[in-house]
Amino acid sequence: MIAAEPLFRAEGLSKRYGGVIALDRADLEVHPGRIHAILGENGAGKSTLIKLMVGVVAPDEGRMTLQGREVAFARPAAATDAGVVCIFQELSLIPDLSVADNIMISHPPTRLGMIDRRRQRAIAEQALHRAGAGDIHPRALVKDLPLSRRQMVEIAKALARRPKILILDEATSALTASDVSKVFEVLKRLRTEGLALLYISHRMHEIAELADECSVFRNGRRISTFAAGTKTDAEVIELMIGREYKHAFPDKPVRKSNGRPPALQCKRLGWGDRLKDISFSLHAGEIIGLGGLDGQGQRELLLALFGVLRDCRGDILIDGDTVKIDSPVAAKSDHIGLALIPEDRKTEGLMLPMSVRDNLSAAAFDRFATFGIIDRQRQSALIDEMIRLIEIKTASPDLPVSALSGGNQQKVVIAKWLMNRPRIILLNDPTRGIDVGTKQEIYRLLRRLADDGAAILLYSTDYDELIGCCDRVLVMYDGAIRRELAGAEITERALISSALNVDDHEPTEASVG
Amino acid sequence: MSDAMASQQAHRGIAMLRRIDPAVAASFGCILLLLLVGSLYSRSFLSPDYLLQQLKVASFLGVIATGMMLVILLGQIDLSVPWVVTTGAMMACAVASHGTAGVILAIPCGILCGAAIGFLNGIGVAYLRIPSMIITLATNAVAQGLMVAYTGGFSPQDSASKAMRYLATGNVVPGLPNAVLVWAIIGAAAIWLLSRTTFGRAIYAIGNRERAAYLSGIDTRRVTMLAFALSGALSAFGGVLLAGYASKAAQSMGDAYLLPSIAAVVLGGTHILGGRGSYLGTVAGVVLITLLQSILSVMQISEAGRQLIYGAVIILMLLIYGRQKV
Amino acid sequence: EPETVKGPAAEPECMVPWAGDTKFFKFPAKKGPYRVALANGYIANTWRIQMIQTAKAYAAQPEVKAKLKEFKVVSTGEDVPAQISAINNFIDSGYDAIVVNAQNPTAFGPVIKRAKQAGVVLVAFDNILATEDAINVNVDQKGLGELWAKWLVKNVADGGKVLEVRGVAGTSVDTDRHNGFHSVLNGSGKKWQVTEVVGKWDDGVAQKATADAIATNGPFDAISGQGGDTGIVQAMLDAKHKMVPFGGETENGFRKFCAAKASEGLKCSSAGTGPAQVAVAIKVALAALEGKVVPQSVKLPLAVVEDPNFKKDQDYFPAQSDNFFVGNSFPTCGINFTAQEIMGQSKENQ
Amino acid sequence: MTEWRFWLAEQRGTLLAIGIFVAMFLIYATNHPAGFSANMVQTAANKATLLAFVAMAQAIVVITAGIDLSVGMILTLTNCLASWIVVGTATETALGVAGVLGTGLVCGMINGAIVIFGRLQPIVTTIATGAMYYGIALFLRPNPGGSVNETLADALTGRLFGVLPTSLVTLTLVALLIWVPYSRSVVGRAAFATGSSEVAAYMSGAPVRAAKFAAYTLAGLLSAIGGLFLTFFSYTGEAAYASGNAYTLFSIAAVVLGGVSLMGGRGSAIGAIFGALAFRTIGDLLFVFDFDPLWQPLFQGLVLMLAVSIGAFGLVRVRNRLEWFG
Ligand SMILES: Nc1ncnc2c1ncn2[C@@H]1O[C@H](COP(=O)(O)OP(=O)(O)OP(=O)(O)O)[C@@H](O)[C@H]1O
Ligand SMILES: Nc1ncnc2c1ncn2[C@@H]1O[C@H](COP(=O)(O)OP(=O)(O)OP(=O)(O)O)[C@@H](O)[C@H]1O
Ligand SMILES: [Mg+2]
Ligand SMILES: [Mg+2]
Repeated sequence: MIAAEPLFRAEGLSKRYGGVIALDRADLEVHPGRIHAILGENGAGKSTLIKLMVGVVAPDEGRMTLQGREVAFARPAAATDAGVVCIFQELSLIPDLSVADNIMISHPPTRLGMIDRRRQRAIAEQALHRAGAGDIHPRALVKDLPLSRRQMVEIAKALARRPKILILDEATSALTASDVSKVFEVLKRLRTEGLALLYISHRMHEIAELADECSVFRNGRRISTFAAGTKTDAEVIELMIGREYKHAFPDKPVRKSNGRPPALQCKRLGWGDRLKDISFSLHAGEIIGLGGLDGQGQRELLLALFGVLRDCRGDILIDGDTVKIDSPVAAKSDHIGLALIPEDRKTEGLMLPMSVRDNLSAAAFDRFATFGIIDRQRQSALIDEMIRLIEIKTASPDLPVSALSGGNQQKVVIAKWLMNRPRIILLNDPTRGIDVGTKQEIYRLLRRLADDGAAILLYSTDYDELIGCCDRVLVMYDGAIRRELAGAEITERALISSALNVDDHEPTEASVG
Repeated sequence: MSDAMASQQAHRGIAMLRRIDPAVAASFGCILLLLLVGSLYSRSFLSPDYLLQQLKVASFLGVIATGMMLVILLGQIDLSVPWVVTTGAMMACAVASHGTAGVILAIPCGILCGAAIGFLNGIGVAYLRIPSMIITLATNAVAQGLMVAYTGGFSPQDSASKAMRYLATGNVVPGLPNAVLVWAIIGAAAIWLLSRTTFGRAIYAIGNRERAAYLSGIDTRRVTMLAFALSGALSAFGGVLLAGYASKAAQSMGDAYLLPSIAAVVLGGTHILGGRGSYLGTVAGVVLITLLQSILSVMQISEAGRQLIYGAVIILMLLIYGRQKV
Repeated sequence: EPETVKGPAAEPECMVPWAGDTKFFKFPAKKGPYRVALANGYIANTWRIQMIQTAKAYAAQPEVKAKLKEFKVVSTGEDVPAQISAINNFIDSGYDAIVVNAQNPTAFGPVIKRAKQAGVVLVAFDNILATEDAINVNVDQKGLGELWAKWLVKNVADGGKVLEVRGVAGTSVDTDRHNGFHSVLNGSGKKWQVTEVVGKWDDGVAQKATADAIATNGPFDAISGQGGDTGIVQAMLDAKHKMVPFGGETENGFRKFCAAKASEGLKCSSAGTGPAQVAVAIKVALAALEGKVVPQSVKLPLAVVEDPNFKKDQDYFPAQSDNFFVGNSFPTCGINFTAQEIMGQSKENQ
Repeated sequence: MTEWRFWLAEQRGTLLAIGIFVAMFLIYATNHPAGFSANMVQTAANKATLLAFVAMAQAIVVITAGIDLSVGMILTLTNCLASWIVVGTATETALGVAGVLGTGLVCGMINGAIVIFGRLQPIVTTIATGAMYYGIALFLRPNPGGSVNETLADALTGRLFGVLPTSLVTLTLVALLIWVPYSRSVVGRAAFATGSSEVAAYMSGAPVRAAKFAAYTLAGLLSAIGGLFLTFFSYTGEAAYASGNAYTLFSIAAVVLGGVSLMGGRGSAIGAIFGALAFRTIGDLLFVFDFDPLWQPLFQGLVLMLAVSIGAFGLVRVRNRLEWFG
């Protein structure tokens, strides 16, 4: 459909990992001045394609051309030099360096062989502004920034490299709506400047807003490429998952009060100045959402409940009894029964090099060990059951989790806690970077768990999720619960306005994609 | 149904394959190679007597390296080995001089002293979050200080008891030195501990990513502390065995065990940053180091040459099989 | 600045000059009591601990104590610069004499210069200083090697296989003893086949090395060990090696074996100079301060006991630790510590 | 205002090291019998400079999340070499110095090459190369001895203008000429990046290999400067195994006291220098306090323990337990 010579072309790219075919003779054309979206289920091979493109891994077969010349980048640095820049799904920022250092890591301005920090800082500031993240201090250490800010730094870093082709592999997955809109403006501007953009995301509405053309991948192959807007969401999703697509969210049952005390209740919970007088109750069978802009204390609230934070004020009641939770060990004990699905699966949820078996066991030793001695049979039985139940795609439970795709890794994190049969489940953005199909499975799973009597507290950066999944939503702002929404009150408009701490009846200026 | 069966079998197959670590296999290969090269120099390197004696000597290092391995699996290191070994030996001998009760309590007391120092290391690492490399260095200095003061101040009794001697040099099973038996038992216990207990799995989990382990509700601090205590206890037990072997305890008897124990663990394929490694590998590493030292020791070359060859051979062996994956 | 004078020394029986051409010093007499320091290096082995115990015991003897205003001991560990700095500090702090067990014989040039300028008496012992500007209380290390070799030559009829267990490589003591040992063997006219292993003067290391040597190169017809000799005999026993003539150091444990196993063929020459030589060094330092004539290089007698003369509770002490170094008496200097004195002295102190 | 806070956060480790050192040195100086004199400062400076060079070497490697257990042996090797070749006329001496520094450089390059291209774990690699370097040192100096150009030696261990210890001046110069440019160069920053997260650094296109190679090479060079200084200080060469090992272990202690993170990515060689000065002062404290000689090692151990535990006090302020895991 586009006549002009493509800027970049890949032909017959394949990549095998042991028995797994990650990419199977895939091809792709990228044109300047266009945004090309790539869609596909978890494990479809999207990230693998990108890694081949920028030389992180070498293809088993196939060839790539850039501006008509054949290329094979040996290292990411070589790709960067040639103008192919990627923001990887796994962030590639260096935690102990400053934001400015990170942005200019590969080509800093130098004077007399030393880095010219003054100029570096100026360039970095400029790049941050271009990425719409002027609020980030260039001297701040990356490790001190929340995840959403880090992703903005990634984007600034990519921009500072003056790319010809910019690849974003789920670069917006941790961003809040307002950040996303800023990033989109930047991307659109880059498009007019003639850049070629490859955009990978699981968020359909982002793609609808942004893309000029879309390619759908399935099982390592490119299934279809079409101009954006020529297919409905449902059609696209069916292409992705290869079967018929049903309604995204399970029905919410009408919950009847049974007069029992709430499974979890907070009374005036506080922590430093990050959490202020949080009070709410969560009943068995209920799913409560936590909303609000990122970084308003949601993460801290979950951590406080899970016993990670010290010196918390206020009370936490489980089944009506005040309890003291001072560690995850206490939190998961039988009489409390908490579970926390953490935010960052790579560093907090998983031991990446260890097997699926070990990861699934880590939180639930008590279920198959007596006096600390593991009953192998019981362990295997439980694990096999859980892998079936959650439908984790792995050749064997003895494979390292690092070999699973992002979505399946996330399933392992959830399954790990389900192994322990928790009664109260705290989830910190569990569907980040997860494809629609898997998301649906997770939604159904959450509802099923709730129906079976679990109490669920779900933080999500995705408003659709809050609307579709939750019985009630607590919107947080600046460490406090700004508003509680229930039932039909949970609308995008209500969520956004309370997140921005403005009155519901005034129009909001935040545009959501 | 049959599908499930087949997949189960496939799982087992993969599990088995994964258990035979190529690094472990290669390190056992290197042992054979070393013996062959040695036999070119003298046939006696292949004699059962010599090999058994090497196993006996290796068992001291083996016991100590077992503790070191636990700690390395955590991603930590224990530099207090030298003086914990000495403390174990000297305290056992000291207690042994106090009548019958002393003789009975000698070995447990020695081990307990080591465990106490290890415990201190563990508290420092786990609860005070001091890097293990430095806190163990400090406790090593303190243990040395205690032993020097003790030797100078209390006219120590440093002869090993009969039991200690028997444990290190006797034969319960004819032909097999007790020390080797002790190592075999400790080794079996270590394998069991590492693979079949929650404690062992927790060690691997912490070594891979402590933060994730903590958030999984593993009491990472207690596990770390216990691992260090165990390391201390095993070092001290190594000291007790050594004292039995030499029939006495002496000040600097632990000096020769620090670097070899680290080298043995790493030669055995355990990752120095923690989380990966098998005990069988450590066994191979210990035997390798012991054999290498022994063969070099009797070859009539200058000490300078010995050191050169020792270093070069370790590097060569690691290059053969110890390379990290990229 | 001492003046170089003619001998003999003030106490000629004790302060025997090293050689015929050894200089004699006469320092300007200072008024007592004196501030004396002992700059030790490594401390964490039995020999050094015993040495420090002896130094303390000697300094506490009434007639010595009367001459001392202060006696300070500092152990600086293995590295030479720390010991050099300690001596510098002692000089700067105005000590009258410094006794040193040097970590390295050649490294102290600059310090010796400074001590000389400051008029501080510097006395080295055990590991001495390669200089003519400081006083050395000298053990004849080469002579020790020679003595052991002579013993083996005498006791093994027509040569054979010898196991030589050496000390710490790279040190002068090890090399001197080794050279002395070999020069005598080579000159003996008998055929010797020497197997060398490194024992590092440590029982454990020596025991292992010996065990290996016996298993691969044994059996041996004679053995010599620079240290760790208890371990060496232990390894022989463990390997059921026949008892053979042995030239070794003065560890109590070794001498116990020598006495017990002599009938089985363990014919020993046990020689060395125990840690008590520190007392001689202090004595020489005090003499120099008092303005008495002292040799620049004092030759210490070797404490030699040879088979069949091992006497209980005189040459060895069954009740004492194996690690205890015997040979603590220098009768010509009036220094005669018994084991009980050295080990017991501190008990009252604690 | 915020700029100032960022600067403070960056320099916290170094400032703490300076604080510890100043406090200790004040205790030492005020109790010194000779008082705060030029002699006393010179003595302390000469002794500490040596360790400071080795600590700088260690710090540069530790920043890349590696470790170099061969620094002490490179020091020993270059000391032995210098005692042969840094003699004679000015030209000969200059060539000798160049030769010694070049040797250190090559040793470091060997370490770097093995770690990078052999993909071996630094800990055991440098244990092995350390043995080899010691072997060579022993070849060079089977006995202590040799000599050095005494004019140069005296100049570099003496005083400038009668007050300023030349060794401190040299140390400052080396820090300014090596560390400052290095830490601000692209490669230096890549070294920090590598230590902080090697994968991220690689993905970001930072020159990871060059950074590691440069770090080990510089470590070799700095150790060689240490070895050279040892020669100037002692006028001789000696292949002393125990002392080489001691320097290696001390360098780790100094680096930690100097606020360099053993996990890599954080710290500075300046901090390590002050860590070394502080560590050396621990030894000096013996001199001014009247301890029974046999209790001195214990005292030293306890002070070291205390010093390394100071960092743990920050733990009280940590209110998010996840921060334990860095
Ligand atoms: N290093 C590896 N070792 C083994 N298998 C791998 C490895 N990396 C990827 N795979 C496999 O390759 C397949 C494709 O993975 P890829 O990461 O490209 O998926 P993706 O489309 O990016 O999925 P997601 O949306 O979850 O990120 C998956 O089945 C995955 O398990
Ligand atoms: N690590 C850093 N990251 C980002 N900006 C930095 C960093 N270090 C310095 N800067 C900024 O770069 C500018 C000039 O740096 P310069 O090299 O002069 O540092 P400096 O002010 O001397 O700092 P220092 O004394 O800490 O080295 C300053 O505006 C400073 O804020
Ligand atoms: Mg992906
Ligand atoms: Mg994904």
